[in-house]
Amino acid sequence: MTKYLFYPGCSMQKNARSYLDSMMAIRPELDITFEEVDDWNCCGATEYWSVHQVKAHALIGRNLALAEQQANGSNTLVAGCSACYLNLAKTANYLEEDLQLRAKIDDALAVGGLHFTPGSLDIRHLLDIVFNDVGLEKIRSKVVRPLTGLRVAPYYGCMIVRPDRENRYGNPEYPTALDKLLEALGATVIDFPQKTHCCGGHMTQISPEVAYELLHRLISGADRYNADLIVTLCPMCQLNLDAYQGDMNTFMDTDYHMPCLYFTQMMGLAFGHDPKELGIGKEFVDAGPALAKIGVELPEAEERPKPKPRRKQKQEGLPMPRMGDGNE
Amino acid sequence: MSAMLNEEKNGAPISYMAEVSRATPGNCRLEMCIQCGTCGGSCPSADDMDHTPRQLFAMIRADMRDAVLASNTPWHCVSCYYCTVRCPQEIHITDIMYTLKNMAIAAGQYKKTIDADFSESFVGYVDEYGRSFELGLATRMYLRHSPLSILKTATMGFGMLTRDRLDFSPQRIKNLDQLQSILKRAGEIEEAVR
Amino acid sequence: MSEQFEPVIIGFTCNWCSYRAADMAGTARIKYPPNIRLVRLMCSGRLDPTFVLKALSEGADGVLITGCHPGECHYLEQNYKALRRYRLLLKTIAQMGIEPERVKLVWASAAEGVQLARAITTFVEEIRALGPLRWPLRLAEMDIKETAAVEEVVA
Amino acid sequence: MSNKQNQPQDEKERIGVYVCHCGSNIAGVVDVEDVAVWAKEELGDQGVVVSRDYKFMCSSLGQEMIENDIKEQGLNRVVVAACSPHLHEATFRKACERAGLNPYLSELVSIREQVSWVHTDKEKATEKAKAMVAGGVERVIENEPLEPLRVPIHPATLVVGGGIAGIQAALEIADAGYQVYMVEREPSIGGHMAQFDKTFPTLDCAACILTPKMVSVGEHPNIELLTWSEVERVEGYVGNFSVTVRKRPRYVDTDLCTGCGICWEKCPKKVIDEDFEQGLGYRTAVYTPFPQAVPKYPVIDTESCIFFANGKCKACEKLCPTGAINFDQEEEILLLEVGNIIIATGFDTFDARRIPEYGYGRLANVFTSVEFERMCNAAGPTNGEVVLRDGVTKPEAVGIVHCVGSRDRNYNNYCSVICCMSSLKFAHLVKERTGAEVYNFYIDMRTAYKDYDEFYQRVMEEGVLFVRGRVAEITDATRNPGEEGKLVVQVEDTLAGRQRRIPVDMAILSVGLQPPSDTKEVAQRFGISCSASGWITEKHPKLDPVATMTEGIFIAGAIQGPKDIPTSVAQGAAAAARVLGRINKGEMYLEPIRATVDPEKCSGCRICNNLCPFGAIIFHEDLMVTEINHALCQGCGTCVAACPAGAISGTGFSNEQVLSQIEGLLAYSFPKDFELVEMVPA
Repeated sequence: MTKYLFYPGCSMQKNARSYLDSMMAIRPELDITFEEVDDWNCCGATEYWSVHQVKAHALIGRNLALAEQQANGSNTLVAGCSACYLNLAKTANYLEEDLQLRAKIDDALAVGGLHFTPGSLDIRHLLDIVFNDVGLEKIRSKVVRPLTGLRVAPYYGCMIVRPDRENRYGNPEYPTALDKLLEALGATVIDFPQKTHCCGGHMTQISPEVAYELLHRLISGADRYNADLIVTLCPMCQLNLDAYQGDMNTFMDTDYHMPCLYFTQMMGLAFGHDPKELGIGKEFVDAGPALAKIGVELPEAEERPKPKPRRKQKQEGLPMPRMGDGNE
Repeated sequence: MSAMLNEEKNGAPISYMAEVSRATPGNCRLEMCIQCGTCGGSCPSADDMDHTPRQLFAMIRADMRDAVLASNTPWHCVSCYYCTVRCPQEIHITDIMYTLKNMAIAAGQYKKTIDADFSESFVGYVDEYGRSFELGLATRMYLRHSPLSILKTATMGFGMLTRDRLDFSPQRIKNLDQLQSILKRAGEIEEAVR
Repeated sequence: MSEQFEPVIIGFTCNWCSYRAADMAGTARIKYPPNIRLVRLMCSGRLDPTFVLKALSEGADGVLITGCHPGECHYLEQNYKALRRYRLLLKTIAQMGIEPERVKLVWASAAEGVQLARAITTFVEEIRALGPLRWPLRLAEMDIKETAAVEEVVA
Repeated sequence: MSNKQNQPQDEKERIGVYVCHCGSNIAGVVDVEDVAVWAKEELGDQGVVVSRDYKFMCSSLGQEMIENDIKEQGLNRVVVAACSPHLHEATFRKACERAGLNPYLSELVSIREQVSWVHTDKEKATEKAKAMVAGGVERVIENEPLEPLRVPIHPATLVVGGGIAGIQAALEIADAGYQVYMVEREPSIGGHMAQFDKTFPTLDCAACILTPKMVSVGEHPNIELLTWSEVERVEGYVGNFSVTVRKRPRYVDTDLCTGCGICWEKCPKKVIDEDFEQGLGYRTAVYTPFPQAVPKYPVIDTESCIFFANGKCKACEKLCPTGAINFDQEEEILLLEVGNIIIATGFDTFDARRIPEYGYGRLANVFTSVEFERMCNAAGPTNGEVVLRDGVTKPEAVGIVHCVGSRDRNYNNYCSVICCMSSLKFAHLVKERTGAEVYNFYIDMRTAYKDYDEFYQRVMEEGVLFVRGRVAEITDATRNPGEEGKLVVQVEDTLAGRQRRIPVDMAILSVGLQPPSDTKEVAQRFGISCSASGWITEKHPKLDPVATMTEGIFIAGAIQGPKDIPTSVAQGAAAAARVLGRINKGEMYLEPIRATVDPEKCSGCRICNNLCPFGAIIFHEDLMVTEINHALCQGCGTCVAACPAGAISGTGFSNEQVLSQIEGLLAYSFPKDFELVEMVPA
């Protein structure tokens, strides 16, 4: 039973509650526990940087200091939200490399009777824990309801892989951790070209038409590869893809029904958990039809147009380059 | 960074580039730009920007301070960090965009726009409660900036509420005084630099 | 004469890299303070620690050791040996009551005239900040103390 | 004050000091007259009897001045304060020699490079010049009369690498009538040039100009060609290196083989040719990389050969008309004696898989520049047809991406020099063979060489389109019907200041050049060094680009840094000329800077024993003393510095010389400290 410090972040409290619930639900199978950082505050998302950068670092610094205090045994701080993860990691990183900044933040935190020692915490994203610490072998062994026949688009978004200073995902352009995880769950994983493209972030709030364009790229991309649903690991991405898909359709004059679930929910389903327990059903875009393919019954699931046959890629002709480790 | 220090030594006035460079935490390497356009090519919202990031850096070098602060480019940055990881000169482009937003706000530019207002309101809630408050934020945005789409928002907000994905009232952290005192001090330090 | 303290510094250079870097700095007319006097060795590996102690005891305020970048040694790997000796040397002089900052090791390839000039300039400033070493005087004083002590014992 | 034991007996020093004005180069900043006068007055006790300043010491008049003084005033030591020893040390040593004084009893003090050119304050500069002269005087007193080391030059030469640079070098030397050994790792010589189709800017066919040279290497009586072989070990020093070469078994008896080709026509095992054909084509298990290979003999690749896998087949053996196939062949170890070595091991290309946003390996129709070279080559996998990966479709739009892996701190932080021109060449070839729309995506267009920019102009006239911007990504993620089924090149057109998405059928990545992956080990093996970017370091970047810091080891071609064919050929010839000079002379002189152990003083502690990378230090178990082999010693002095007993002395840089120089440099620097010392009652 491995224990991790956990930073939920504002989103997972409410709009991404199902992410939190599903994560909690699968703890036993993964054989891990989480200890929430006591009295944590907002990480400032992308907004706080925009207004005051030093204050933003102080804001995050408080969370780091609190976590450090609480770190007995485990000094690994886990975040499920990509923005939270990036912000925590970014500040920890800059405090290590920029001594002037460190002095400023030490000063500020001291006023609150706090101190953070750069390097004292290992800040990681939930996917990193699941993929690298728990490992695929263990996950495979827990699968009771394989996601066989389900075509999923693995979607990483931005802030988990960029900037990846510790180089945890090998390569910020074409990560494969989530792909491999979903394969381990039995799903058919499409080679999703937009897997690390942007969901529009806060643009859905301040200039929707920009966001709709970005969302359209993702959803149409997933649809072109006949994905049944998009699997994500970030509350902001899920919110944009799910809650704004309707507005996007209206704006773009399209008619997509591309459900978007969290990877923890997919794991929960594969582990045989009840959809409700995993917070499934809170989506704007009904995941029912997709999940029906793996025999998961949701209330009021409607029919969905049969996916078109996927166009084949010619295999004869000149041989393709050997990939070797190039893609690792 | 080093370029900046030299100028300080000779007591020459700090160039605008050095100013931006200094205001950005870490070594942002702004002075290393070779104008290759990898940033502008990678940017998902480049189409909506007045200037590509590359152009903005050229303008910074040319000391076109006002034009830079007036540009909407930083405000269309979605913080996807594509430019930062792809830049062949390892320039911290996303961070520089944040710096430019800080400067624009400090200079009173962009006060009226939704972009800056959204950020500032968000920060306002965080300063006030220690947590973000989506419902409050969303409502405020639409009331202030697009009253016409208030209905659509309402339905969306309603959807969120029915799905139990939205709080009616903001969450408050316990030790709010501590956070606020820390932020107050940090704010003073930040001012002192300017 | 300016009021500010003008340190005198001995610089040891490698015939294949840093000495050529110094030549290059000259050819390119890159300026650096005149406080340093260079000694040419065939390799930083030739640097006998006593050379450094000699320099300090003859009144130098600082010593700058320069050699090829790791992996670029003309004699394959001797600069690593210089590096090891340098680390030991720092300990030794610290024990002798000399600030370790007064002895510094920098790498400069034959092409790095600019870098060498910059390193020299920085080092001169660092030593200026540390102030005069006056080791000859310190040594002399030590002598008196010792003789005094001896005399006491004798008495 | 200074230790006199080493100086010639029965004479006290009579030192001459000569301060050079170098026109105004020195005199402009240093008060040379003052320095000269001061040296006479202050350094009289050290034995300075003559001290003069003169406009140009290196002029014949200046040199005669020194010679006369040596003769008339009986000088036995000379100090010249002028420029860097790397420029005129030899000049003044010769002058001394002419006057009958041992050349090593002179010192050259660099008050130009180290004083007048780098300082501005006249007073301080003059003070420093004086200190340096004092240092020189103190040092010269400790100098010993020496004889230069004389080494004979073995007339044979080793050329490592059979690319165009190595070929050129080998032919120059062999044609001059001297023995050359050429070692090549691949089954054939020819290098990268053999893979190319056309060569810029003249567009003549690479094979047409290369193969004649390859053939003459193959049949040259003075060239012993060792392909499928690698250099294992190098011992010795300039003039007589002994080199160990490992010759891998071909499993083909080259005395019997006629190169008829039946074996590779009949071989049942086909594999993808990852090397010569860059994975685009196939070869058999027994093969020659290409038809014009030199030598013509094939090799059997044990990796893919059926017989080596399961002991069956032997089709080649059965069918060979001359019975040349020999599966029992074993590797040979050869020992070569050579006087000089030329390293021409060339380059590798950047692995495009490292930039996933360009999709190489994932997107079928993204090709590398070398793949494209093979595709264009009439003897290549598509017989010169420019087609998509499906092997049939001609592209209607092609994007050529410059600077792939070059000028990028994430990969190689230097310009690969050739890519702009080869990309222009590709543009021309695509136009010529498909008439497709061609886009060149570049950061800066670098066409700086004879007829290169003209070629750029020509390609523009041919209607090729140019977009100034580094490509951000190549993707199959299309956004509109216009992009359907195409590759989209996303880039900022930096001249238009707008992001553009350009649909193409084929993308060509102009991958940069980088040092072969094992260059560090190769450098170690030959006792030379690599720069930070991994290329081998030349002796002088401008004045000695084909020599290395190690005597007798020369470099030519891309291994010194990215370069094109003309420059590689020029360097091959240049390196050959340097070697031929040595060979003709038959012997050369080396600085007598060597370490010597005084067996009396040596305590046998063996501290020095593992310090020498050249294996010059031998320990005599019987006598329990260490000895240094002067033939192997390179004179770095590391052992001298290490010896706790002071038993090792280094000629030219002895402890006495260095310590005295330090004394001199400091003695006149600061009266303040002397006062301080004097304040202390003795």
